[in-house]
Amino acid sequence: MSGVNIQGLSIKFGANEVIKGLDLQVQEGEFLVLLGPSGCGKSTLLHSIAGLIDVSGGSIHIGGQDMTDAEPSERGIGMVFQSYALYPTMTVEKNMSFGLRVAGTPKAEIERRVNKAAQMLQLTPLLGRKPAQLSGGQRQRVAIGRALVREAGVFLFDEPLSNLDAKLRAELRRELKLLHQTLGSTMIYVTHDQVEAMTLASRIVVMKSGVIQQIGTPAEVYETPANLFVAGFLGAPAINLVPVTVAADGVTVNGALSLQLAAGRAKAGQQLVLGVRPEHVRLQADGRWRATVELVEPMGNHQVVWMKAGEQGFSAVVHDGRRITAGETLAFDIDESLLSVFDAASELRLN
Amino acid sequence: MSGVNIQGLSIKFGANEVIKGLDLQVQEGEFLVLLGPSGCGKSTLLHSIAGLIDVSGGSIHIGGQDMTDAEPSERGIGMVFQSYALYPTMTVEKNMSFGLRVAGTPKAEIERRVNKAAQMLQLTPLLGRKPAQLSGGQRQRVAIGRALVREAGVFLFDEPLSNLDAKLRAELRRELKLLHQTLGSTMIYVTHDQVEAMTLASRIVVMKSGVIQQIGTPAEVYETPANLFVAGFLGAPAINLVPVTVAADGVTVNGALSLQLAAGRAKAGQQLVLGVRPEHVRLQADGRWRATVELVEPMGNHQVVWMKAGEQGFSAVVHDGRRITAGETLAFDIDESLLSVFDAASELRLN
Amino acid sequence: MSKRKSTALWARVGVYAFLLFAAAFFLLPLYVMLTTSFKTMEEIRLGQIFALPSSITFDAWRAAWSEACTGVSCEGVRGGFWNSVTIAVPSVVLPILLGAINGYALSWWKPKGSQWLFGILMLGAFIPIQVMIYPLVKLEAAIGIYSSLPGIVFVHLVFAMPIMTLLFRNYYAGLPAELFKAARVDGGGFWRIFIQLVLPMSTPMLIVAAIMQITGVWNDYILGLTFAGRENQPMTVQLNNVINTTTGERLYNLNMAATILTSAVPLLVYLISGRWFVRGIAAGAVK
Amino acid sequence: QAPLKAEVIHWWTSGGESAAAKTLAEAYKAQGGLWVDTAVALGEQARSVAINRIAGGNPPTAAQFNTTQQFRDIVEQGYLNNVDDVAKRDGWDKFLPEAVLSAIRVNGHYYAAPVNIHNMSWFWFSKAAFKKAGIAEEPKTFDELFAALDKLKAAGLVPLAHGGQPWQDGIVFTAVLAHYGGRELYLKVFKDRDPKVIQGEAFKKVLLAFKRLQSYTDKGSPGRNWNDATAMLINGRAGVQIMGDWAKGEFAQAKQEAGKDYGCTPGFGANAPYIIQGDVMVFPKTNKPDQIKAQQLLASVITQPATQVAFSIKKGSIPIRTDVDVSKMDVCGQMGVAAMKDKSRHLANGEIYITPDQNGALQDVLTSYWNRNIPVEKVQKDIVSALK
Amino acid sequence: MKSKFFNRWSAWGALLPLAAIVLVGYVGTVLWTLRTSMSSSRTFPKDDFVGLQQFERLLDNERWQLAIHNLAVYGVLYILAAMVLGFLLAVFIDQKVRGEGVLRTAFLYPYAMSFVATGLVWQWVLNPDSGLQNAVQQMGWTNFTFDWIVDQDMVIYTVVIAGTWQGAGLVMALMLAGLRGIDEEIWKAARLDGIPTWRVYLSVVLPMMGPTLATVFTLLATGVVKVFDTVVAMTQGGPGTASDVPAKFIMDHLFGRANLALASAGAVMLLITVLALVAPLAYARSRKQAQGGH
Ligand SMILES: Nc1ncnc2c1ncn2[C@@H]1O[C@H](COP(=O)(O)OP(=O)(O)OP(=O)(O)O)[C@@H](O)[C@H]1O
Ligand SMILES: Nc1ncnc2c1ncn2[C@@H]1O[C@H](COP(=O)(O)OP(=O)(O)OP(=O)(O)O)[C@@H](O)[C@H]1O
Ligand SMILES: [Mg+2]
Ligand SMILES: [Mg+2]
Repeated sequence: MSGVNIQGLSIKFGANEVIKGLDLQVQEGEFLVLLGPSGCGKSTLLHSIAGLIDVSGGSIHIGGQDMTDAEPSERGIGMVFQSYALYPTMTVEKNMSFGLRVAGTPKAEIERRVNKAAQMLQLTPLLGRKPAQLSGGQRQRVAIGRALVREAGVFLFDEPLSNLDAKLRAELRRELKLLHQTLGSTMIYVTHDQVEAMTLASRIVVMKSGVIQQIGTPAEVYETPANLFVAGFLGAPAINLVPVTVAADGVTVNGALSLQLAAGRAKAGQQLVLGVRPEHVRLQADGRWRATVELVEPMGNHQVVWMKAGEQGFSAVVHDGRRITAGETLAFDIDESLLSVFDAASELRLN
Repeated sequence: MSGVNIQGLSIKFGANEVIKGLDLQVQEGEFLVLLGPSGCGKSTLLHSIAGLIDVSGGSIHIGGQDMTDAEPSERGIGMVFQSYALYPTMTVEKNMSFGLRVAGTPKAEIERRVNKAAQMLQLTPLLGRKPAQLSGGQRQRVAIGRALVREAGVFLFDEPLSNLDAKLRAELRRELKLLHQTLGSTMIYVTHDQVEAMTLASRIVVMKSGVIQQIGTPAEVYETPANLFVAGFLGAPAINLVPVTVAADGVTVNGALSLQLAAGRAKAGQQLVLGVRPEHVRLQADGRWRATVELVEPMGNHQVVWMKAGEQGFSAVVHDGRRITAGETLAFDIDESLLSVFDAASELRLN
Repeated sequence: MSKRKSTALWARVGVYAFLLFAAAFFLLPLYVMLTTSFKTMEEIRLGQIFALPSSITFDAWRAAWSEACTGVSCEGVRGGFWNSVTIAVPSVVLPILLGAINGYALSWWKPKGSQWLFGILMLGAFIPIQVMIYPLVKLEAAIGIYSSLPGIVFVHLVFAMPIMTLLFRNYYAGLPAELFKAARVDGGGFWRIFIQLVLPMSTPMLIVAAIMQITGVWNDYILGLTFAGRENQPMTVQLNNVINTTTGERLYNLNMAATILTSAVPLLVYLISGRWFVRGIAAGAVK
Repeated sequence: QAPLKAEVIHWWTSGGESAAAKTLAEAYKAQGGLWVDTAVALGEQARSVAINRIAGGNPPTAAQFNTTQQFRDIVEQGYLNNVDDVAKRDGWDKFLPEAVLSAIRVNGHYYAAPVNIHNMSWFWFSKAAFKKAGIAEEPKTFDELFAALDKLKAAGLVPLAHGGQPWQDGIVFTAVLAHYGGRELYLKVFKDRDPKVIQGEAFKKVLLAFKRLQSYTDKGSPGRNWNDATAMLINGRAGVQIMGDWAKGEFAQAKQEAGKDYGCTPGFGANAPYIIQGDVMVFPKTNKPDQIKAQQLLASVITQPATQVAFSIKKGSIPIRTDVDVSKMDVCGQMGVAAMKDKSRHLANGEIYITPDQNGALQDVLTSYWNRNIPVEKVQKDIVSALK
Repeated sequence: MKSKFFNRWSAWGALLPLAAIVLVGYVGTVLWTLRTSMSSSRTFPKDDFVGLQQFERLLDNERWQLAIHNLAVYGVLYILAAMVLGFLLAVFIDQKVRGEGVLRTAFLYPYAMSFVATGLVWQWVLNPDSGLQNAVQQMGWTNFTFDWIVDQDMVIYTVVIAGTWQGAGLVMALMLAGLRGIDEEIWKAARLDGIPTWRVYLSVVLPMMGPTLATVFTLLATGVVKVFDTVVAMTQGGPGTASDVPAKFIMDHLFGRANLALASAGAVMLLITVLALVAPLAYARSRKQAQGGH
């Protein structure tokens, strides 16, 4: 009923084409997370799904119906704006209930929904305040509340938790997941928080400059990034990228590593880039290579070790509590089966 | 020269006391991170340091001078507002340079600083745009840029990176750290991102409802939280809290654990709460206890395992790639030396 | 510190000095009007306009309110008071409401071609209204509302339209567009958004519009005279009869008293409206 | 039987004027009518309201008007009822001066009922000021007037109290033209609008005399209201004012008495022309018999002798008919009635011969000339083109 | 989809009364005026056609030329003065001063009063004999002169003074409403940037009040073109015709001089002048908007 089907969508601001012929199918009940660098067009995409900006080309179907030109309110969506866009003259309670009142929902039902959302968002004591009297995080929660009470078929969330503390964010993340399960609505969710992306998404869409780079489950996107951009974009600390050249036999590289590349995918002399996640760099005494520690970042439950092997700098994540100091030389190894291999020219994944 | 010394600060909005008799010394050149739940008064504190809200009581010294009543511009401060507060009619470039132009900084110098900041914040192609034509993250970066060009003695950052993607955030984090080292200015930084807090802070201040809960280095705060609130607030997934009763001898608890508590800190029958970080729960075959797995969350480079031992639910972080499935029963152990022990009544740390 | 305090003090003194100076400039004519209204004609003939009255007499006020003759009737400006109220209420409410609706439709919905409508309307604002009186008389006579309450209200509506529309259109154009977006997602149709969201945010402009419209309608007499019909003559007709004589004797004290009395209603509105001039209506709305 | 209701639009709005209007209303009431009053200040305004209401199909029963060319315009448009029946019945021909009759007659029909006669070019003298300046007698000729003005000036007084507004400048001009230029020249200029005469020497002298009067005004004159000028006479600061007969109202207000505190004359010498201007009442077209009856009754009432005297005493004007009892009128009023009795002195106000438009253009030229230094020859040329 | 249609329709429906008013009230009367200006109508409109005769007469008329010239002088000075003074008043009142309500009313009250009477007071105050000049001279400064109102060349400036006195309060109210709509955080940002308050008003607040300024400007401009009461009440267009303005010229001919055609021609000329001034501006604006500016 409320899947979203986008075909050939193009959006321009003046001469600047921000979304470029984008195709995207969102299944009903799916939790889709949009990821991408700042300014890549995520908010623009959400706004166009909501019908808040005119599209320059393409079509948007919601629940099987062509909604390209439909009114925002017709589309059965709830939305959290990145900039909140709260109604300044209304109290928190009025802000949340406005849409329902407009739709003529019975009073008791409005009250029930508003109270439920307020409770979940810990806004109950603030229901009588105006937006100007709220902290940043509180405003953001009101914006979430305003969307939630609509119990719509499609929810569009634009970085809804960005201004909340980690604890509250974790709680709300769980609540949203629960809500998604009970309501069964479709969610399209923009976030920069990879934990959110990983825990919430049934699928992740990675965008860059208005073009989709990869669509897949969190594990797929993280473990088998489709190109260099996706590989580099996901994961903190970032994936280690090592430029190499294929040896004559086509499967060993620089003499030291041998890779399982599908036959014919690489030829001798080709420039490749290897992607190694920091957590796949294992500091072990019998490692095949050695490197010098440059910097150690303690992160509470793990440490990030920045090292250099020859010219190549890279990072590793260490989970045991052992003391590592800068300047030390350590042996390390990597698991070839977990490597990502990219063509240096096309930047596409090869394995 | 530009340390910040706050004494007995109290701030009220009407009858609502948001900051309650707060004392805080920030050393010159320190990088202080403010942490606390949404609405606890972080922004209010920053605003009061900047002189943007009138204090109800107490004093604020900056660089040794009483600045309680001084004009914001006299305090030598650069600030990033949580709500950005960009000048809507000015271009990005004008937004950043306005303060300098008014101060009569030479043109060449203005240009140098703006270009430097724009480069660092990847805003160079956007210098001619107005705020309304920017994405959320781009606006936030302009707000940072506007503060940075001031090269002030004290920088106040209110969640400056919250709307940026992880990659950019990591880059900027590094840039800010660098900047802090080169400028030597004092930084007071509000964030909800614990990675930011851990990597940037020379000290962390944890607040709750306008009252400081603990001040310390990141490791101190994380490893030896001063009370239950701080313990629960930091760390994701959150610390596991286990309520226990002290046995007759005063050092073993519930017969199974023995703890090193300073003599006289706990007496028989006292209610305690034990705090165990998820990463200190070790799933090992020879563990002393067993638990049933309820949920497994894959997080890319680690998994979070939610388990239940008897009535007590808790989580563990697992770094090796082994497959764990819900319903499985596992043995686990914990390292008593890494435990935090709190009094259940006062919620204060005992060990 | 103390230097700062003292500059702040001087700034404060400057602010008050400016305001007081300005107030003196603005109040000078009122002072002359007031003192004149308390003088006798003998004293006024001496030509000492700044002098305080040698003895205060309320005769002029009494006469202006209830005794002054204009033509055969001698009831001062009091006579048309209720007529003025009857005309003013619909002639203030309707144009403001319509202006707000127009402004809202023009600035937020922008239906195709509406900018032309607005353009012509604004051009119309530059025609001296007296030129339009005759055709409007003909028009109203044709549709049968000439010389009646609806007739005068309609004329006020026509003449108020450009300014009222402009006022609201530009005000709404300055509100954050994000609010409109949010409201549309919330399912507000044209009217819902207007009534529940836009109107409450318009308080300052509603006040300004009310000030303008009340003043305009209340002080109008040429339109009232021409369009309202005999039964509905506003009190300004009497006022103008009192003060606008050329060839009869002129009683300045009465003129002044009558003018002040007639302005009482708009003045009261000004005073009361003050508390709606609050700060930061749109603040905190969007990030 | 219900009284005959008559709604009357008029511009008698000041205290004295409305008292005068009330005498009309009462006389009308006494004879079975009911006066419904619509007073509108300013002649222009009242006329335009009347015209608009006529055009809008909601005309008043009667409206005050001036017998200018505009009056002829609305007659031509067929917007007025005539009152020939009343005129015949009451015998207007017999007791109304021809000057009045010709003003209200268009194509042989009477389209208005005359109300009163105004002379807008009286000379007023302040006895106090004259005494201060050592002037024993009020001037009897125009040259004496100049002499008196010179003496006043020498005494440090304001010789001529004048309000520098175009219509007041016009009044002064009319007075100079009629009394300095003389009756012949007056008619040649207004009635014949003869360019040769206007550009001739005689008229030039008139213009120069007019301009000379300007030199006797004070610096504060521009923009001043006529009554403020009269006040200067009342408190002895100025000696002479040229103004219509309504100025008496101001003197009366200040409790000054004609002949005792101030002097007046409608012209110099026994044969001086008497400039006639009158208010009339017109009767917009209507078919309602009641209204027509009301109109006719009103026309009749207005012209009756008792009404006439009562009205003019209050108004400061003089009656349209001379067969009335003048004993209750003041010295100036009696002077006026006396002048009216001599038909040879009658001189119609210039406006009756020219269109309002021409009159306005003439006023523009005169007012410029009064206020600026413009060569008199140019003024003569401008007047020619204004009256074209 | 139905609802999008419905909302479009609603917007148009809501504009219908306006459209009717524009069509009948404005387009209709403008056409009527245009037609009349080409006739020889006097007291009543006539159906004849005399071409551009009235316009020729108008352009020949020295008084009309002077009136246009005065309008230009008055327009520029009055709009400038009212906007500057109104803005200053709004700004100063905005400084959290005591007695804000009283001050606001003091600045606004002239707007409420019939100018027929207040114009008289101004005439007195400015008159050298009775007014300020006299008062100051009596206080001992015998050399003080302030006699603009009786001076051919200066009289138009006195009209500017009185006009500003009457209109600045309304400008203040409008500006105040605009000022108070500005987000507090912007102020905070500017204070931190160390921008002097006056500079914030000038460089930040004023540009943000663009629409308000446009409103004020248009309001004043329409007032300028129609200025009538002020002149009549204060100077009657004098001394001579020195302070004449087109509206007075038109009104004189409309009523007193019963020359409907010439008055209509005057109104048409005024409108054409306005159009000539406004059209390029409007065109530039619509161009800019079409290019995606804000
Ligand atoms: N103008 C105001 N009037 C009344 N209460 C206010 C006002 N501004 C803030 N508050 C309240 O003060 C408290 C502290 O607000 P503050 O903005 O400092 O929170 P914060 O710690 O920055 O929160 P966040 O992380 O959500 O931004 C909040 O509970 C907020 O509701
Ligand atoms: N009104 C506008 N005019 C011109 N360009 C615009 C406008 N709005 C957005 N853009 C540009 O379009 C691009 C996409 O913006 P969008 O807001 O969709 O980014 P985003 O992916 O949401 O980024 P962020 O994560 O920073 O919020 C950005 O480069 C932005 O500068
Ligand atoms: Mg965005
Ligand atoms: Mg905050």
